[in-house]
Amino acid sequence: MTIPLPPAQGPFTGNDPSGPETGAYEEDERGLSLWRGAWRRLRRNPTAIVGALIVLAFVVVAIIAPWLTPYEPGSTQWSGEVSPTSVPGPSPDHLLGLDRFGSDLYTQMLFGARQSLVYGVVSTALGLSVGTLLGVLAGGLGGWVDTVIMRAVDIMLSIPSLLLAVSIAAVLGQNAYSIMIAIGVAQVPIFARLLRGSMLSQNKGDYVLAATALGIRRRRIIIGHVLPNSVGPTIVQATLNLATAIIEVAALSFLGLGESDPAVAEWGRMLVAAQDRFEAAPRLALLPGFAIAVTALGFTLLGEAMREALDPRTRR
Amino acid sequence: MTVTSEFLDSSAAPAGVHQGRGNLNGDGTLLSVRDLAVTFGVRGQREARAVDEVSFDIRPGEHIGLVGESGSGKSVTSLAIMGLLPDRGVKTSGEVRYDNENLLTWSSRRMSSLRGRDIAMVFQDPMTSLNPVVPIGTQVTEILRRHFELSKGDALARAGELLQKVGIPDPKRRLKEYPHQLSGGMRQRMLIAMALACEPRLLIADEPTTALDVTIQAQILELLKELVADTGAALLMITHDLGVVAGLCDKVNVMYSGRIVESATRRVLFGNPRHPYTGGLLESVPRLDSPRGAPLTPIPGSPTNVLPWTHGCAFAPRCRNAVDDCRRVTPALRPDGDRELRCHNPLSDDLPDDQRTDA
Amino acid sequence: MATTAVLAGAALLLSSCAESERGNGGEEGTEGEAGGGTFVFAGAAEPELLDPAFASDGETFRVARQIFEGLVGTEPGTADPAPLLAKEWTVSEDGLTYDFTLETGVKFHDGTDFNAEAVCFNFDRWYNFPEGVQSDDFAYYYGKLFRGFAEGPKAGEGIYESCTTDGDDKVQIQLNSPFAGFVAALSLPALSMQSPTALQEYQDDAASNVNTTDYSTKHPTGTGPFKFESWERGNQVTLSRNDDYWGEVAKVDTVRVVAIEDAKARATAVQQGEVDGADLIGPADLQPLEDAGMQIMAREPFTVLYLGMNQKTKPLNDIKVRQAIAHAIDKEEVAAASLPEGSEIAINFMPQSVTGWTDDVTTYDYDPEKAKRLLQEAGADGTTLEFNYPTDVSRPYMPSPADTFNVLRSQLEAVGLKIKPVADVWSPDYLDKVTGSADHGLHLLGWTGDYNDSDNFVGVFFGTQTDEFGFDNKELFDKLAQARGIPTVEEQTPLYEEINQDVAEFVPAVPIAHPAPSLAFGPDVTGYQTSPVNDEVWSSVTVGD
Amino acid sequence: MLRFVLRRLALLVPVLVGLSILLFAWVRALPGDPARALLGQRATPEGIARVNELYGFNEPVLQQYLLYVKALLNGDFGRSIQTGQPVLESFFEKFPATVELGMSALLLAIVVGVPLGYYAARHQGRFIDTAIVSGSLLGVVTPVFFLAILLKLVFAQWLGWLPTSFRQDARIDATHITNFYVLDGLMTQEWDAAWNAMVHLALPAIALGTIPLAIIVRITRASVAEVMHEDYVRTAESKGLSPAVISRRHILRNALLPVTTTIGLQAGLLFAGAVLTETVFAFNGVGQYLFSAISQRDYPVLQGYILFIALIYALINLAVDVGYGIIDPRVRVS
Repeated sequence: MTIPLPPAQGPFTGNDPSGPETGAYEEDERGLSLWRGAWRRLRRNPTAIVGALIVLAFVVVAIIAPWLTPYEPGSTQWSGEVSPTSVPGPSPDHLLGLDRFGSDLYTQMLFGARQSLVYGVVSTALGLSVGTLLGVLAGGLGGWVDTVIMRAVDIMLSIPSLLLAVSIAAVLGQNAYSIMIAIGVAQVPIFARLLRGSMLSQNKGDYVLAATALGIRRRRIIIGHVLPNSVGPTIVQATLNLATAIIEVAALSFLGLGESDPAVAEWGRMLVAAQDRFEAAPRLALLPGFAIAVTALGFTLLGEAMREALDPRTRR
Repeated sequence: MTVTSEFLDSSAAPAGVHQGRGNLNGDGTLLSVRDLAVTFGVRGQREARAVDEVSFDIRPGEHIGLVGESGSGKSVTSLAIMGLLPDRGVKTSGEVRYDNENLLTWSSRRMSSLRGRDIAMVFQDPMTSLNPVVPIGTQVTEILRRHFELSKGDALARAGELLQKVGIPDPKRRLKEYPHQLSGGMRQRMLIAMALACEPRLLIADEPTTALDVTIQAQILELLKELVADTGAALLMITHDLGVVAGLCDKVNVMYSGRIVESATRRVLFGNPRHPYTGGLLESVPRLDSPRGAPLTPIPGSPTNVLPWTHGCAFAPRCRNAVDDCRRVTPALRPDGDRELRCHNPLSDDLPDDQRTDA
Repeated sequence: MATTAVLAGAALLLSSCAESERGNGGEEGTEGEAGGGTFVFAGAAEPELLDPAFASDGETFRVARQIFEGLVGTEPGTADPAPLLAKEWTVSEDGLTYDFTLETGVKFHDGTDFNAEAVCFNFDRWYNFPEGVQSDDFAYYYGKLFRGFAEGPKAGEGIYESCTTDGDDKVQIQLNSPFAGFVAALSLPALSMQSPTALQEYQDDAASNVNTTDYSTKHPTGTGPFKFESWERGNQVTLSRNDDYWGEVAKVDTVRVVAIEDAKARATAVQQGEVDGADLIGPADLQPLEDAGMQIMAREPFTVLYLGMNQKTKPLNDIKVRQAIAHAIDKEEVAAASLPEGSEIAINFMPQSVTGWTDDVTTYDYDPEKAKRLLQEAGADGTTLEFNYPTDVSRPYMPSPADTFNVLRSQLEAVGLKIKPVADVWSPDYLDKVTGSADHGLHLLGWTGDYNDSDNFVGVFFGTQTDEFGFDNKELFDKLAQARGIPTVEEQTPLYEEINQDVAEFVPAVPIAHPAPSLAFGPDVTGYQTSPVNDEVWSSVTVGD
Repeated sequence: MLRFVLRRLALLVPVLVGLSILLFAWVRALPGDPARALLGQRATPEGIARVNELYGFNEPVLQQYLLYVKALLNGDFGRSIQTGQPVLESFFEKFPATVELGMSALLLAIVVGVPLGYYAARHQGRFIDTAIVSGSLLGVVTPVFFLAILLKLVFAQWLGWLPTSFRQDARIDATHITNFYVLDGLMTQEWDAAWNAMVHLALPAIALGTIPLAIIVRITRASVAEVMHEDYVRTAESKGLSPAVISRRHILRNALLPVTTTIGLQAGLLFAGAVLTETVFAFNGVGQYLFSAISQRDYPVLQGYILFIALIYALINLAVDVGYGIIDPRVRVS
């Protein structure tokens, strides 16, 4: 004695005590595309706004750095004013004072943003493109290609990423490129796994089945259907990875890899250099340290908000 | 063979199983719900009233049905009675009178000692209602040990008996197992065993069979009926399935969009539904006595398509009988002969005799 | 100069310590009277091994100096040789025969006697080192000073001839060519006396890696005031007092040497009382430490820091460019910005106390205008120069290279040169690149004298054609070789003065300063005796009340 | 269970083989002659000849690889360029320090992180929840080395409460048996030594533990928030169980499953973090040694240590999976 099978979303399913609260709300979102919905949710999320503002400020500063300061980065022209026990503090000429090498700290901070952005973006782009390619090949072709790629990914994942980056940088020598490549390569497994996973889950999806049934060729299905559906999670991951990349750049600099100029405007390097001027001028360490943390925070907030927006299930 | 007698006779039975249990309300009811209203307020969004103006009584040993589609507020009503609604974002008003006190005013500490012992509940989905990482034995004994001072061993022995009562074979072995090792029907038996472990005075069963295979459903209902009868507990059966109610309940309350729209004894309601919604529900149920080939008539529209009660009758958008008043004037629940009814334009009560049901 | 005040202060402190020792020490410190306790000292790195014969680094020597003694020591506070295990010595007219009279009654830590035979055992051991350890990485000092071994590629080139004993306390060393610095060189820990018995039992000079033999890690055995106790790799070396020491017994019971790489961390460790003393304190930390009540000492500079120029690269092969660079540098500013107080400005490539130092050399005063003019004349203004400097290292002559580099860079850029910084880790990259390849331009390097010998400075730098400087100046090379061969210091002096003048004229590098390495000690440490050549034995040190 | 473990161990083999190939190729990719790279500055002609023979650098590549693997299987991981010490020996010497530090950090992260995450989940949306969530976010984004420097500056240098460096005060005469200093102190009943070692652990453990702590807070919070709304929790509530039993038995036991997995993943993070933390605090462990190996270009050490760390990392994750199976009965059976 039962009521006949109800229509989809019909009256007699579920037992949702919160039914009434969502009813009216979901109504008006129906019909919006995933992206527009995500965008709407993103705009309403204060976390996303804070994150986006930080990221925006960071990017803008990085781009227009040269117009914000009359000085050149890495120029140690005031080195005569710096002594081992004293570093001149803020003054009208030097808003944040000098650093221990006699560069303008304000200028160094601005260009540090630029450096972080370039390192972060280039390395993430590298990891993203190679990782995506491998992931798509593995997930799309399957078989031995999949096995080989995924084993390689496993091997890379078996080394903590910082150590992986360090090993790669050791081979490439001491320069800016080696850091970017090292961090980029260390990100490859993350993207490869992500893409492969999302491809495999979608391979089983209804629309792929439908497309296959319609006789659409596999390559077209992948390019036309599966890939676009992986864009969301990939963008989210890339945003989150930018945060990690920025921290790892600083970490590699901290370990003495990367550019060889001690006065280079790079936050991690500035932090290292500031260590033995702690008592004299704590700001030399605090400013770049907080800059790294805040920038990473911005990307993390934005990334997580994007993840929430794209996947409504994760919303609180 | 009754569980009650065994409990009381058993030498291991704790002294005063029923000690501290309340009396009946002054009016002789076990539980009396008056003007219960539940409002959900999610931050930044307008409040939603899930339950409003709900009143009904349960007398000792009585079987009451609460019927409605999902979202009608019947489950919220039961959770409100149990004090299981979240603290935040929920406003509850009205009265749930038990032992001459209003349960809604009880502290959560006091409620928790009442739950499971005086009022117990069986939930809809046995697959998710059992803790997957805790052995079944523990899940049964924990309620016994919470409410009675029992040693671990005694509690386990009692749990074994309970499992036997609900028809689970080889209880000793089962007690050591985990929920995923049981079938859905078995799990629901488990949940019933737990709910009846302390011989509650009222059992609330919230769609206890919905998630089960059709073949199992009847068995579980039968078991429930039998055990409730044995322990003498009152039963509040919450369901969307009029078939379930028909076989079980003395009195039926039909809810729509958070309010009771019709309330009557089973016989009266099934024999002559007067609210169009009740009528619609009955027409959409296949009946053995209906002519062969007679089509089932579903209620048009979906339950989300409602008119706020403050503007008129919530069912109006889907109602065949709707008149102008239905969209303008809020109907009140009024006594109407042998029933209570909330309708401006009820169905006529002159159904032919052959369509009346004796369940 | 403010530096003198510091030095005077240190000296004062030291002399007062020395006095108090005499006051309560008496002839021989008995155990009861000795201060006792543990003296914890932080160096910048771990010792590489415990057999000093195979070492060339200061950290190994620091530990070795407590365990081992040579025939010759140094006069306290100077670089001049003084009797140690040898009471006295004579040298023949031709500078080839040395007669040593040894202290008697001296025993090695393993209980065996130190005597003439032991001395010859050590000399013969060095001379007979197998080929595998003859490289600069192991028997560096013996190889440099004695110039050859019994076998291998340098067979027959050595100046060591023989060692003969005359009773237990007389030894005669025969050289085959004169070596004026011979006696001074014997104060080097690399040439200290080790127990023949222990060496025979635990050391294997032919091992594939002498760093990890039993002797090199667990059984160093000498005659010094402290005995080896244990070495926890990466952690600490523990020594205990040698109560049977032939001289004045040490005051403290135990000595621990720990390694703290980072200069800042060393300073903090002293300030927090985690260690009693630390070497190579960075210039930036001196003032804060002093303010916190710590004692600061500066070694009398026996160092030189210079800006090297590789003449294999253009335009550094042009003397006008080198002169311009010399004029562009404000040495006072460099010292103020990156060197400890107590450092002295350099005009020679050797400190003032070394034979041959003269103020009668061409000096290049700070004159940026002249520098610009010279560059224009050479057509080199605006040229880009590579500037190599090391990272993550502090050397006695270069406590913070990055800071030094930065001041120099801005000074050079101020006269119109463009600088391309090339930083490498000190070891192996930087050293390989600067001293072992032609792939460098300007570079920072320096030297800490091992003992008082002119050749140990200028001879090391400019004695032969090197990758470091990339020039071929036969006249200079010959003069240095000639000076080296003169048997007595007195005769050497005029020649070395002449050499210093020549070098200044030729500008293969710009001497910048003689940095004074700084040490810091907790307030309750007394009796630490600094030495320009790091010959610091801790037997007079006390800790606490 | 045993089969599960064996299967997982079998899966480890290709990873290790691949890793050995990678590390083998790595030394050959380094600038310059491989034998020189392995011997460093001390490379003597004899040394180079010996290494060439040992690793067959003059042989065909396949032969070289087999020789390399053979050496590995014989426990020969090469010698440090810097100290000449066998890599294996130094690793086991330093490993206890890192384990001690890592365990302390992890312990801290769990002991503080789980209750915080739980508390936040139970107070979702309130100020305290927002505070905990924001704090954990900050914890995630603050670079380890920056935090380490900050902690050292504030607590060691300015306030002087805690030591700045080392594992134990050099002044203390401590007996070291296992090289787990705290354990050694307890075993030998040298209480001051044990206490001293713990005091020295405090700052590094906080620095190293902060990121895992923040991650554990976030995962616990998310997980508890999810489990809290599970039907079985409602069942438990309907049984009138006390809040303590509900939290412990019904919420946490389920909610901590994903946390367990996270803890395994933290191991890799901890190793990387240890390199930075140990360096800042001059904590004589694997991390500090790796750091100096990195800056000194001590390739045999890097090569050996990376292999070891990967192996240990894999074993930790295996252990976590096995542990997961023990906690979660659903996995246990299948």
